Amino acid sequence: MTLDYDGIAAMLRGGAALVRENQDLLSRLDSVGGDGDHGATMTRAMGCLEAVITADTTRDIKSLLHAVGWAILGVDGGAVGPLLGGFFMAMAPAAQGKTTLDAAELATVFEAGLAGVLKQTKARPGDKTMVDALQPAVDALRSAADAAATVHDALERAADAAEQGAKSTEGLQARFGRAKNIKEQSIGSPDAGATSISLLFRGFSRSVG
Amino acid sequence: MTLDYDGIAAMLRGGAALVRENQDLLSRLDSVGGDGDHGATMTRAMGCLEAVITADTTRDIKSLLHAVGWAILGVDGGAVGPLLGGFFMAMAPAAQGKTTLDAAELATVFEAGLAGVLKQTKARPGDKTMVDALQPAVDALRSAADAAATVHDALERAADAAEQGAKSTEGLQARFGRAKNIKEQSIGSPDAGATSISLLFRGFSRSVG
Amino acid sequence: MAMKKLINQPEALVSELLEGFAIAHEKKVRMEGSNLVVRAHPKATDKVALVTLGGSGHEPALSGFVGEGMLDISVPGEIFAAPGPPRVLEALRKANRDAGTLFVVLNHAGDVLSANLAMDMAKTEGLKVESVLTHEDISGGPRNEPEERRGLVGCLPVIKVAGAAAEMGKSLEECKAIAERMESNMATLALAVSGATHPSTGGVIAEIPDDIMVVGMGQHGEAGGGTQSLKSADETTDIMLTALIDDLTLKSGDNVLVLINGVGSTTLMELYIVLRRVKQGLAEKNITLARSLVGQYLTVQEMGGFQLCIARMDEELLALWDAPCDSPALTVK
Amino acid sequence: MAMKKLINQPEALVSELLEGFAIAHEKKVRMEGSNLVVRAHPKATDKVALVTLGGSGHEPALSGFVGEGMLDISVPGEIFAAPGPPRVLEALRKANRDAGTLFVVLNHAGDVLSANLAMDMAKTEGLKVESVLTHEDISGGPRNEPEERRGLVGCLPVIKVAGAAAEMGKSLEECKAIAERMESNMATLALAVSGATHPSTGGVIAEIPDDIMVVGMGQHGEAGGGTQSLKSADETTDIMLTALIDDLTLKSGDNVLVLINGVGSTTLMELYIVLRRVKQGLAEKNITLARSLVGQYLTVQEMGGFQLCIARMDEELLALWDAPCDSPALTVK
Ligand SMILES: Nc1ncnc2c1ncn2[C@@H]1O[C@H](COP(=O)(O)OP(=O)(O)O)[C@@H](O)[C@H]1O
Ligand SMILES: Nc1ncnc2c1ncn2[C@@H]1O[C@H](COP(=O)(O)OP(=O)(O)O)[C@@H](O)[C@H]1O
Ligand SMILES: [Mg+2]
Ligand SMILES: [Mg+2]
Ligand SMILES: [Mg+2]
Ligand SMILES: [Mg+2]
Repeated sequence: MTLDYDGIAAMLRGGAALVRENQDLLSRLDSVGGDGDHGATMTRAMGCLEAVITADTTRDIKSLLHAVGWAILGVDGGAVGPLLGGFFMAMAPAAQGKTTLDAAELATVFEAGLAGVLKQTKARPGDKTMVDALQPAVDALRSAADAAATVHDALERAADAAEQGAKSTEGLQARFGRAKNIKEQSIGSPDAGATSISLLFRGFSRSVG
Repeated sequence: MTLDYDGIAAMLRGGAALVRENQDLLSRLDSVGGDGDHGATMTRAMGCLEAVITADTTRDIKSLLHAVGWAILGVDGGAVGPLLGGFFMAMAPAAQGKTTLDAAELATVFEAGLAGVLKQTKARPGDKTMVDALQPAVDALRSAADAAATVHDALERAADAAEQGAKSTEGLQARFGRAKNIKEQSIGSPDAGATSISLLFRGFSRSVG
Repeated sequence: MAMKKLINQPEALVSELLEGFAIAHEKKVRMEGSNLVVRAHPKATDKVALVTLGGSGHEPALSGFVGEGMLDISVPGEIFAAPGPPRVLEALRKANRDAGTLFVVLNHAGDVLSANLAMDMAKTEGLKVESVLTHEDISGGPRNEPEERRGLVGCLPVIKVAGAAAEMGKSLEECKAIAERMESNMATLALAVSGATHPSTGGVIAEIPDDIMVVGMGQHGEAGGGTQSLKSADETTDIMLTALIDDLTLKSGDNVLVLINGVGSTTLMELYIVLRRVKQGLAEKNITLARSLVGQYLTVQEMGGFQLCIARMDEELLALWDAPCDSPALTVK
Repeated sequence: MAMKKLINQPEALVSELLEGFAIAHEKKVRMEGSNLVVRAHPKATDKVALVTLGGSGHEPALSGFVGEGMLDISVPGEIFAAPGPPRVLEALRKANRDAGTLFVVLNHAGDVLSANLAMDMAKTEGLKVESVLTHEDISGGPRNEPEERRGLVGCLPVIKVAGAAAEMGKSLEECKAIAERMESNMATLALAVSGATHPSTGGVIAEIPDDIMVVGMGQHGEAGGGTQSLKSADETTDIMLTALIDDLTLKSGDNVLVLINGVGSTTLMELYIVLRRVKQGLAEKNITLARSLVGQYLTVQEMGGFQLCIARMDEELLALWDAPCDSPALTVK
């Protein structure tokens, strides 16, 4: 089983929907050490994503990912705009020439996205940022693909890993983003950005047959 | 019985002392419709008055009154500085050449002071200002002097009249000063400046034998 | 309301703040005599001098208006209290010159009493002084009862245009006429949304419930409605603007200056939003917003709210408003 | 904490405030493209351009620094949120010139991410851009870990001196070197005494108990002691000044610029009292307060407190600081 243009579009929409449903939770988490706007910013980012999909007439996966990334970059939203926008932008070149993606190809595309994020930030797993969810999710996707899982199963394992990664941030002290300013006080509640990523991947997996 | 330089000085000190004892009350009354500083301002004014008496070496009643008035004018204190300072300044010329004052002469001097105040402000009895205490006090002083009262008795009747005048302001609506801005809401508590005048005259009468 | 102010002994408040003020603006002002604020570079003595007086605690007003093209001397009083006549007289003596002195007085009981006493003394001494009284707060009473109207931030345009006229070498009579024309063509209304604490007594200045605002502060509100439920920026602006347009009987084709003066904790962000609406409201009536000024010029400690001042301008007043000036609170190149 | 702000729909906040901002300062700035704030009278294109980006809600910063002798373009974001790279790239393209563009970035995660992405894209397109990062908040970490230090009001002196250098026709390399020299010679510490509300969400920004103050806002306070009991102006100033002098290793004979930036409801009165004490504290160590600036330049809504920024100055930096400029927030004649 592979994902074509419509499959990718559905996957993205599914992720966006679940993130939006959790806007209040995300803002609440961000208000512990941040400025409480993460839910609003993610909602705006996901709105852009949906609008781009609706407007896109290219039927080309690479173009779609690029357009989604550029639109999210354009969301005035602090840290998350460039990180998440950069994530999708970086995925695009890896989808060059592809009309469908199997699990391995999907992993390759996501790995390119992750690499784009890691080029932008020095945050690594353990620093209590979205990377704590994103890195394990992409790793799990690759492992599942290597183990010949279906696209659906691979995305489900990625979502599980993202969820676990997000949960693990609860015990961590923030070393990046605004929350790092409150030091130890950031311990005890999960990172907002990591939670977003976890919700995004769960939404991806649920909407892929 | 007459008041000489020392008698006038004692009278002024007596008034100042009683006003100072009531600083908090005066501020409280001023905070109803004013800015709550009347107690502080009167305390500063009375401090100046005492300092001038201590420093004065003229042994001349006119000079003393002029110096007291000028010093009180110098108190940065909103309405009360010019009014009360002007009161004492205006008294001075009326004491020209006098080494002692009997009740009638005292009434003349106070009348000159009142005239100075009334030249400065358009407020008249009934407008809920210090004039509500000052005008009846001076009138009572004159009546008592006309009726051949002693200086002490004349000042006591003046103090009684000032007290009644101050009390009467409770039912009035302020038409001058900051309190006029709250209109009907000024009704129900006596005017701060009128209360000061009442205390001042009570202190005068108590310290005159 | 807890007082969380960075102060030391309340008694030293004014002298300490003036000390810092003089340090901060040493190129423009300095202290002389009994804490009089004077220009660091005095104006030529053949030009009319401008003097004012007023309580402290309203920074940058009024001493922040001392400088080139504005005031020559300001006499700062204690917190919210007019300075006494001796210091005012000292200022008038210091300003004294053949060209004469224009004395700008805001209509508040203490200021007026002190100013009048000092003026009388100055005139007795033969000094050439004329005064202009500002009273543009429309919530105090109707236009034909000017004594009931307080002087609010409108002192700034009066000082600005009269100061520019003086700098140009106009006579005392001309400067006075300009100041009075400015004064009689302006109207101000104050909004308060939250109170403040008195920095020396710690007492509360205006306690305003959470869902309440007051248009025409300290008033029952013939103009603007007084105490009422909190409204949006646009609704609030509309209420205030309507009252001011009425008071000034502004007509289609008029050119106005709009001054939005934040009194404390209300942000510049909000003041800009209000200005935007003022412009819209004026445009609806075909009135031109010819000039505007937005910021904190005359504050009431950390009180929340602003004063909206509208002034009908003519060509000369506009030119004087645009003239260069250089004071701590306002610099025009 | 009840929100008593004069706003309309939270969604429209930024566009409405920019609309008012542009009206208020129409002689100095105007809006172009995707809400970019540009100079009304553009600088000659053979001179280096200065560009910055940053969240809104800090008025007058950062767009208030656009004008003659200061910034050419500011890219305002949403409330407290950096603008995304597309609008930043648009600004860099608009500024583009042979002389090059100096891009001033404050060290905050969102700003840096957005700036870097836009810079990369601009360079890919062949634009001549150099950037300087401001990070002078000493409460973030030690001097040798600059990435941990946030950019606070120190952006203003950096923009001022680099802007003056650009106006004089200095090259991009020279402007950058000047900006970096200014940057590495300054240190800032923030004090918060009371919190604020987020204008779009209504959420609380920093809840500070009545008897508490926080030195090094949002920090545990290696420098300055962090959360502690409320102190007098002089005690508080001493704590902050000591930490800044230590960080900068200021020595007897040094000349410094002192910038006291009110962040919201703290009055100018208080800021002057603090400046007075700073001057005393410097004098005790034989350090000269060569220049000072006191006022609200980078605010955090109605938060109470201030940022104290000290900068070691040399002759050239002082001359650039004194050079004329004309922006909404700062005019030097
Ligand atoms: N430098 C960074 N590197 C990686 N992730 C970051 C960084 N800064 C912030 N984040 C992520 O962004 C989230 C906050 O996003 P958001 O609230 O939208 O932005 P902001 O902090 O600018 O308001 C954090 O929870 C964290 O996961
Ligand atoms: N115009 C006036 N005429 C007469 N008395 C006045 C006038 N204005 C104020 N007062 C008196 O002054 C008192 C207030 O004095 P004070 O609080 O010291 O001055 P301020 O109102 O300037 O703070 C009032 O209670 C009133 O008696
Ligand atoms: Mg956030
Ligand atoms: Mg009073
Ligand atoms: Mg007073
Ligand atoms: Mg944010």
